[in-house]
Amino acid sequence: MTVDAPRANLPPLSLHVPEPRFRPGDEADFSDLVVPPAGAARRPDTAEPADRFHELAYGLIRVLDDAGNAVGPWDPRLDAEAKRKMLRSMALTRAFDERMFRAQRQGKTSFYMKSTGEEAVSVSAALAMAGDDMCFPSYRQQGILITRGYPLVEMMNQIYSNRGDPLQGRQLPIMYSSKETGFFSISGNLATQYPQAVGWAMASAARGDTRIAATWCGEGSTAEGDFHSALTFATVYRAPVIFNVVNNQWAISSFSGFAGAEATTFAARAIGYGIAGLRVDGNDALAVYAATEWAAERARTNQGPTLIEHFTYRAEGHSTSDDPSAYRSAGEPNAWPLGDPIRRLKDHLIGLGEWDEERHAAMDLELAETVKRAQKEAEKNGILGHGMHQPFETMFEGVFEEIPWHLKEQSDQMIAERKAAGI
Amino acid sequence: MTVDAPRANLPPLSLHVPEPRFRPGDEADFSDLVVPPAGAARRPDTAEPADRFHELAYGLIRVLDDAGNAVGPWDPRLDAEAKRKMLRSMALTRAFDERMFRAQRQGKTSFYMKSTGEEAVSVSAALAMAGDDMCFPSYRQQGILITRGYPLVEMMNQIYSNRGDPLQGRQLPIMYSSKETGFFSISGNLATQYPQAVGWAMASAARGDTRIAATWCGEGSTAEGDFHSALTFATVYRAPVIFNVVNNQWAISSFSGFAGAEATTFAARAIGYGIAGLRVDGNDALAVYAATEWAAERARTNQGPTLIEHFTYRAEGHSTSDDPSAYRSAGEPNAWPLGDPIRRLKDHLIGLGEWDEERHAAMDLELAETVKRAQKEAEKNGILGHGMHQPFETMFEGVFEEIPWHLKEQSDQMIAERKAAGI
Amino acid sequence: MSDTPRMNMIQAINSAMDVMMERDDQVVVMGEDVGYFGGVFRATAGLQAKYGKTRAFDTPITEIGIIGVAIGMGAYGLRPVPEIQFADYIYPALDQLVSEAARLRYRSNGDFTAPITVRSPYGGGIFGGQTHSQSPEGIFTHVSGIKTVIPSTPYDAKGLLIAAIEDNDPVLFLEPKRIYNGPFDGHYDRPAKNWTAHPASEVPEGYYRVELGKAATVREGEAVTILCYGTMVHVVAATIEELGVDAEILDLRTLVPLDIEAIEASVKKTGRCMIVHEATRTSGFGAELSALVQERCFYHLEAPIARVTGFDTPYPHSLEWAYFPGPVRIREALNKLLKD
Amino acid sequence: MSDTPRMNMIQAINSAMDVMMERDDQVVVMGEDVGYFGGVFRATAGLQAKYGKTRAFDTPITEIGIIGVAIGMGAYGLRPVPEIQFADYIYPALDQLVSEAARLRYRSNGDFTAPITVRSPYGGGIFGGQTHSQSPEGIFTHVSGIKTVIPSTPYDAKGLLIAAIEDNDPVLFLEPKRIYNGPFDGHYDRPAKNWTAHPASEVPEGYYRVELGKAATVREGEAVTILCYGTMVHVVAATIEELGVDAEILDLRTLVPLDIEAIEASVKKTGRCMIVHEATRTSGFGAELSALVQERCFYHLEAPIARVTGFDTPYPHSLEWAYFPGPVRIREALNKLLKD
Ligand SMILES: Cc1ncc(C[n+]2csc(CCOP(=O)(O)OP(=O)(O)O)c2C)c(N)n1
Ligand SMILES: Cc1ncc(C[n+]2csc(CCOP(=O)(O)OP(=O)(O)O)c2C)c(N)n1
Ligand SMILES: [Mg+2]
Ligand SMILES: [Mg+2]
Repeated sequence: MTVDAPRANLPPLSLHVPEPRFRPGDEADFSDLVVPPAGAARRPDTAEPADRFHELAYGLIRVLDDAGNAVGPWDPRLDAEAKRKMLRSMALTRAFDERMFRAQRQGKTSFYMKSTGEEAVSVSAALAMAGDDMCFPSYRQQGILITRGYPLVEMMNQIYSNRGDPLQGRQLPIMYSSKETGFFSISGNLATQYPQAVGWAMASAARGDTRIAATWCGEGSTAEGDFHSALTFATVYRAPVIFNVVNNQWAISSFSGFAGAEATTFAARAIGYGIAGLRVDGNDALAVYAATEWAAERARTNQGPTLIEHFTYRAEGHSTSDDPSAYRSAGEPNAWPLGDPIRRLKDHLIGLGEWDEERHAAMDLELAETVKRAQKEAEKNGILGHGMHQPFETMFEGVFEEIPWHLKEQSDQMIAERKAAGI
Repeated sequence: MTVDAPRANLPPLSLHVPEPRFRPGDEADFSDLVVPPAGAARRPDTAEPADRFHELAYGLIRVLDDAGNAVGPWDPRLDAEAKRKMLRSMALTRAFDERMFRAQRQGKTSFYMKSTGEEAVSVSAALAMAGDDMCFPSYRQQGILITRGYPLVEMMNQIYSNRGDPLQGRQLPIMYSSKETGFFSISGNLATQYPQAVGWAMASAARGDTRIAATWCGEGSTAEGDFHSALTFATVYRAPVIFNVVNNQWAISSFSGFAGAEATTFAARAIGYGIAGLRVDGNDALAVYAATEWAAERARTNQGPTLIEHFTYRAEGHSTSDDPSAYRSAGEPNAWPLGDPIRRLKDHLIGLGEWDEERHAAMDLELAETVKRAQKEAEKNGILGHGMHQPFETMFEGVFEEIPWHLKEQSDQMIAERKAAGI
Repeated sequence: MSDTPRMNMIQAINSAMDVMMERDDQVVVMGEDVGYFGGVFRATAGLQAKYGKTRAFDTPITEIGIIGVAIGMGAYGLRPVPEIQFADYIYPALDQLVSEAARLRYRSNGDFTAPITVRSPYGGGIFGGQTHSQSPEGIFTHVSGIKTVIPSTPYDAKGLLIAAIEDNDPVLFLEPKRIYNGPFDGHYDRPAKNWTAHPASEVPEGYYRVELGKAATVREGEAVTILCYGTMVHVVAATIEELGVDAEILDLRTLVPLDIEAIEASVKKTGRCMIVHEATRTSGFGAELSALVQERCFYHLEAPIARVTGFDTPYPHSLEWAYFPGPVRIREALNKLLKD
Repeated sequence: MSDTPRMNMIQAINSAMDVMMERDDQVVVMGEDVGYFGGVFRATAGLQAKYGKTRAFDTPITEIGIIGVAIGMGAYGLRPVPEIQFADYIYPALDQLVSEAARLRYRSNGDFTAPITVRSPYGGGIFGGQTHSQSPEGIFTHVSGIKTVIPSTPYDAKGLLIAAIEDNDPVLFLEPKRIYNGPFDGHYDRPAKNWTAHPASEVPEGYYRVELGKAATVREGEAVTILCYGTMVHVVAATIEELGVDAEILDLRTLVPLDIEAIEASVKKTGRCMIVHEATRTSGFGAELSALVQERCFYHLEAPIARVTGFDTPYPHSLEWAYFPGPVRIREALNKLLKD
């Protein structure tokens, strides 16, 4: 048997390496993107078996049409007050992002990540869930905390790692944690929160509780093994959990083709496990709300997990460490045809006669002020600078519930050394 | 916000924990199992896009009907000689398993794993691939080595960890390796071979080679993160690889429900990635051949990967360390309606007039003799017993290409210590 | 003879889980084959029948998932006791253990914790080959935020496992599988003993704790201190008895946090120290022990600290008994150490 | 001034891959963001443009897959150089590295090998918080079958990386990201230096090797031997200069296999030994170094071997400069060591 020589009579194999459509210098043109019309997707009963609506994993659930009307069976029929709240939370999230991004650029902290263009994914989801449902977010769902009323000052304290930081300066900025708000401690390692959310949901179910769990990750992160482990556990035990895949089409510099988007949708992953899969216009705040509400009801009635792909677009850089102009067309964010979630909901409310440009401008101003005030407040507790806002011995606390001898010794040694050095 | 008290007005959640249909003491009754008729499945062109034949992931590709006739578009139309070779390889695999199982029971080695009832999955696949295609098997595909003519004596030498062991006694029995035979070194860690197979296939494609790769794992192992990583890489780069999932319905004591079989098929996993997925009657040697041949052609023409679920049944214990009567109905193996792959191919050949009971009995006898002779031969090189058939210093070889100082020192020390101790 | 029942190590471990599941309905056990069947080593036998399928259940074969799910359950308020079928299969779950379980309390400043106890059979001596024989404890002792516990007797196994389950931090509980059924003196060619004759096989039925972080003095002596744990405790003790050396043998029981006081006191008394473990030598836990001892007992040491460990090779199958740090290697090293 | 170009460490690493891809078309580079963009630290910049998409490519975000696929490519006959974006993200791939890459040659008796070089930026000092600052080298030094290499200068980085890529065994190549752009003296509050003034930033354009397994003597001295690697080499050297201590500084460069001869000779000469690394202390590589030194130089040691290391906590964000084993901690430990 010859293993080494290729057979000359067969055509050679070739390796396909994905390439995004536009690179720096290219003009971004999405005119051939097929966007299903709003209102067209069927809304199955939440008790319907998952194999009856595979088409929902391939289409796009949309409620807001191009004219700004809410149409079709997925319209969650929220009252105007609820929609204004949604709008406001999204606008606040954006104002917060703007300000904190600038704070990082001013050297006040080490790192920041915006969620610009993706605010609906967290805000509407948070509104569609119960306040005590548990969230296992990635780093781009600050909108959940904001929607649930977690204090901006606390978020900023965390971002500045300052004296007021509830996490005592231990975590990278934006890696919030708030059990009280139902917001799980964010990890730097991608997708690890997925199986954790399933575990929480399984525990809730095992205890006969009524609370469900939800988790978020980016489309790029779906490639991690944790994602698969989570979906496998969830299908096996029919865990009451909502899996959100935020497909913002970019993972740092890699387009979604490197996570498998050339071959199918991310919602289709659900089909592989026999899990309900929905693909939603992630820039349509009402569609996100409706899908989440549907999935939550499904979970709460013991029908098991749902995976929701939120089709959106990362309008800005990955983080303050990133410059997207190095790898994608500068025109992409503006050319992206599914618009901006805030603008779309705003237009809708204006169309309903429940909002107007003046009120919107006033709100933006007010929110900017709110954020500014919070920032002032937070900065009283210090900014990162060279850090070290916490008493040194806190570094050794919380590794374990009780400090073991070796950490005590290290702590004492550090203090003694600094004292000996006269600092 | 109260996070701790369940809301009294909602129905409690409950946790679903799968349970197999039959446990020890139960009568196994599969009469309600819906088995699609042989010949009914469509055979798409190998260039057809993967989203055009999702139904093939949910049905069951079968060629041999209940009367033993080969029917339908998937009939690979092999000549009788090829089928007899297939039959013979399966029978030899079974004879080998029988003998080695007994050898373990006789204390001649530490461990053995049979593939009884699943011989078609490896034998037919090996026959449908080219001899120089690369296999990344799990521990239950000894049929590949046997089909490709790897010497039985070498296999046994490995099983005995004896002086003739090509792996120098380093591996657990049955963890073969033969690059020359296109058989990758078996790992004890489940599913790790999946991404490795994709890497090999990607390399082959990148180099313009014509050889493809195939890999195997059990249905239980599909839950590992490696499985998902492999499928993700394979879909992204359209790697020329065949993923075989041997669904023998048991993973040690856990039935396939713990890998997700209650909700969908394992072939459906492929759909989630936009990969071609086929579900095949794994006890129908001709169907396995046909599916593999189809997938190989697809891979070789740069159409990308295929996942084949082989629906079969683990007729015996997981390994020599296992007693299945502790967790499943004793009657299951016999009640399993899809029969035995050897008997089914034999009946088919007899039906064709190309085989008869006498020849079969004679073949079995001959193969038993062959195996026995091989065993005698292998035992000349020693049996495991208390091991230690290799010169001690070989233990330190092959950790690295060259022995570094610390291993040299450890080796010398061991020799010196044993000498000092007079042993 | 006392009324206390005799248990082997598997029975003691099983009893610990039984006791804790009885006392605290937040305790759940889970893992590959642990539910109906009761585990490939039968450590969880009977628990599903007694406590139901939502408290003792089989899992999919994904170690990432087993640990990740356990962490989520812990965050909910349960006290999960996941089993990894063999310690060799912890590696796929390493990220969840290291980056998540071990870091959760710290990174969330106590907002969330991971009170999980990961049980796993480890170590060699059963002809398990490369992937059923490894001793990965050294890796975990390097990870801040996780405790590592290794029992050597049925009594300790039960008491330590109860303490581990009650602990509010993640604990890796490594079970030396070679001594599940009986203490092993290292003489693979002699008949196997079972636990019955060993005093530590007297295991109370009910609840008791053996505190984490405390070593046990297996034998007092003056000539040399031997630090060991798990299977090696018995191999060392038998070898010392055969040789008639007046060694002090410490069974560390918990590697993190370590009982440094006991170690220091003993080495300062004997002036000599030997460390024995099955794991590969380089950067094994023996290295840390050696470093600690020389840092703290430098002026008391009369000879170099000796390490007797697994060699820096993968765990071989047929040469298992040459690889295993058994009586021959311990004796030779001891001779050298006492001569120095 | 010589014609040799000046490079920072990133450029030197880039050049090593460029040289190897040019010489050997079996060399491929891969990883998250390494293709078109050229890596988040730009280590692979320009390689895709020069060698094409099948030799330098982006991958899905799955470290299991990156290493698993690289192993398969290696088995085919390629020589893959996968990047893990931060060493903190090696853990998900640990099983493929430990159970597969490191074991393949041994378990198949040389039938298959894994000639892969896993590059990964590691270490702290960049305000990266818990998951962009870790130093996991100790874990890998415990794993038989894998080599661990850590350069400290542009010249070494290129020569060692070339040697690693040419090596037929798996190599973990950890790049101290704090010194990508300049040597760091540990004084975080002073202006950052770039590499230009450092002699080891003279890096030949073409092919050359720095052999694996050889330490470099950064400074000869008589008073004490300091063992270090990576960023710490510069912190130690600067501190020693400030203090005017006559220390001998060894830059280990390769941890496995270790240059034991150089270490032994130096410690026997100076009679004192200090070990400095960023990684957490317990079971860090310093423990192994300490154990080896006391085993081999026991009768030459005049004082206990000292370890200056990261504390046994997760890597904190705001207290980074208290955590980092910088000049203050080195000085204090040295004072003590020289007094002893
Ligand atoms: C395990 C792990 N691998 C790699 C990284 C580095 N990393 C951080 S974010 C990121 C991209 C994630 O992209 P995506 O999942 O699409 O989320 P998005 O940033 O678009 O919201 C990568 C590769 C990480 N944090 N963790
Ligand atoms: C990573 C890892 N986890 C667990 C095991 C233990 N184990 C060995 S075989 C097995 C069951 C595998 O079942 P399946 O994949 O269905 O294959 P089958 O034995 O049925 O062929 C388990 C859990 C292992 N070998 N590796
Ligand atoms: Mg993304
Ligand atoms: Mg199976």
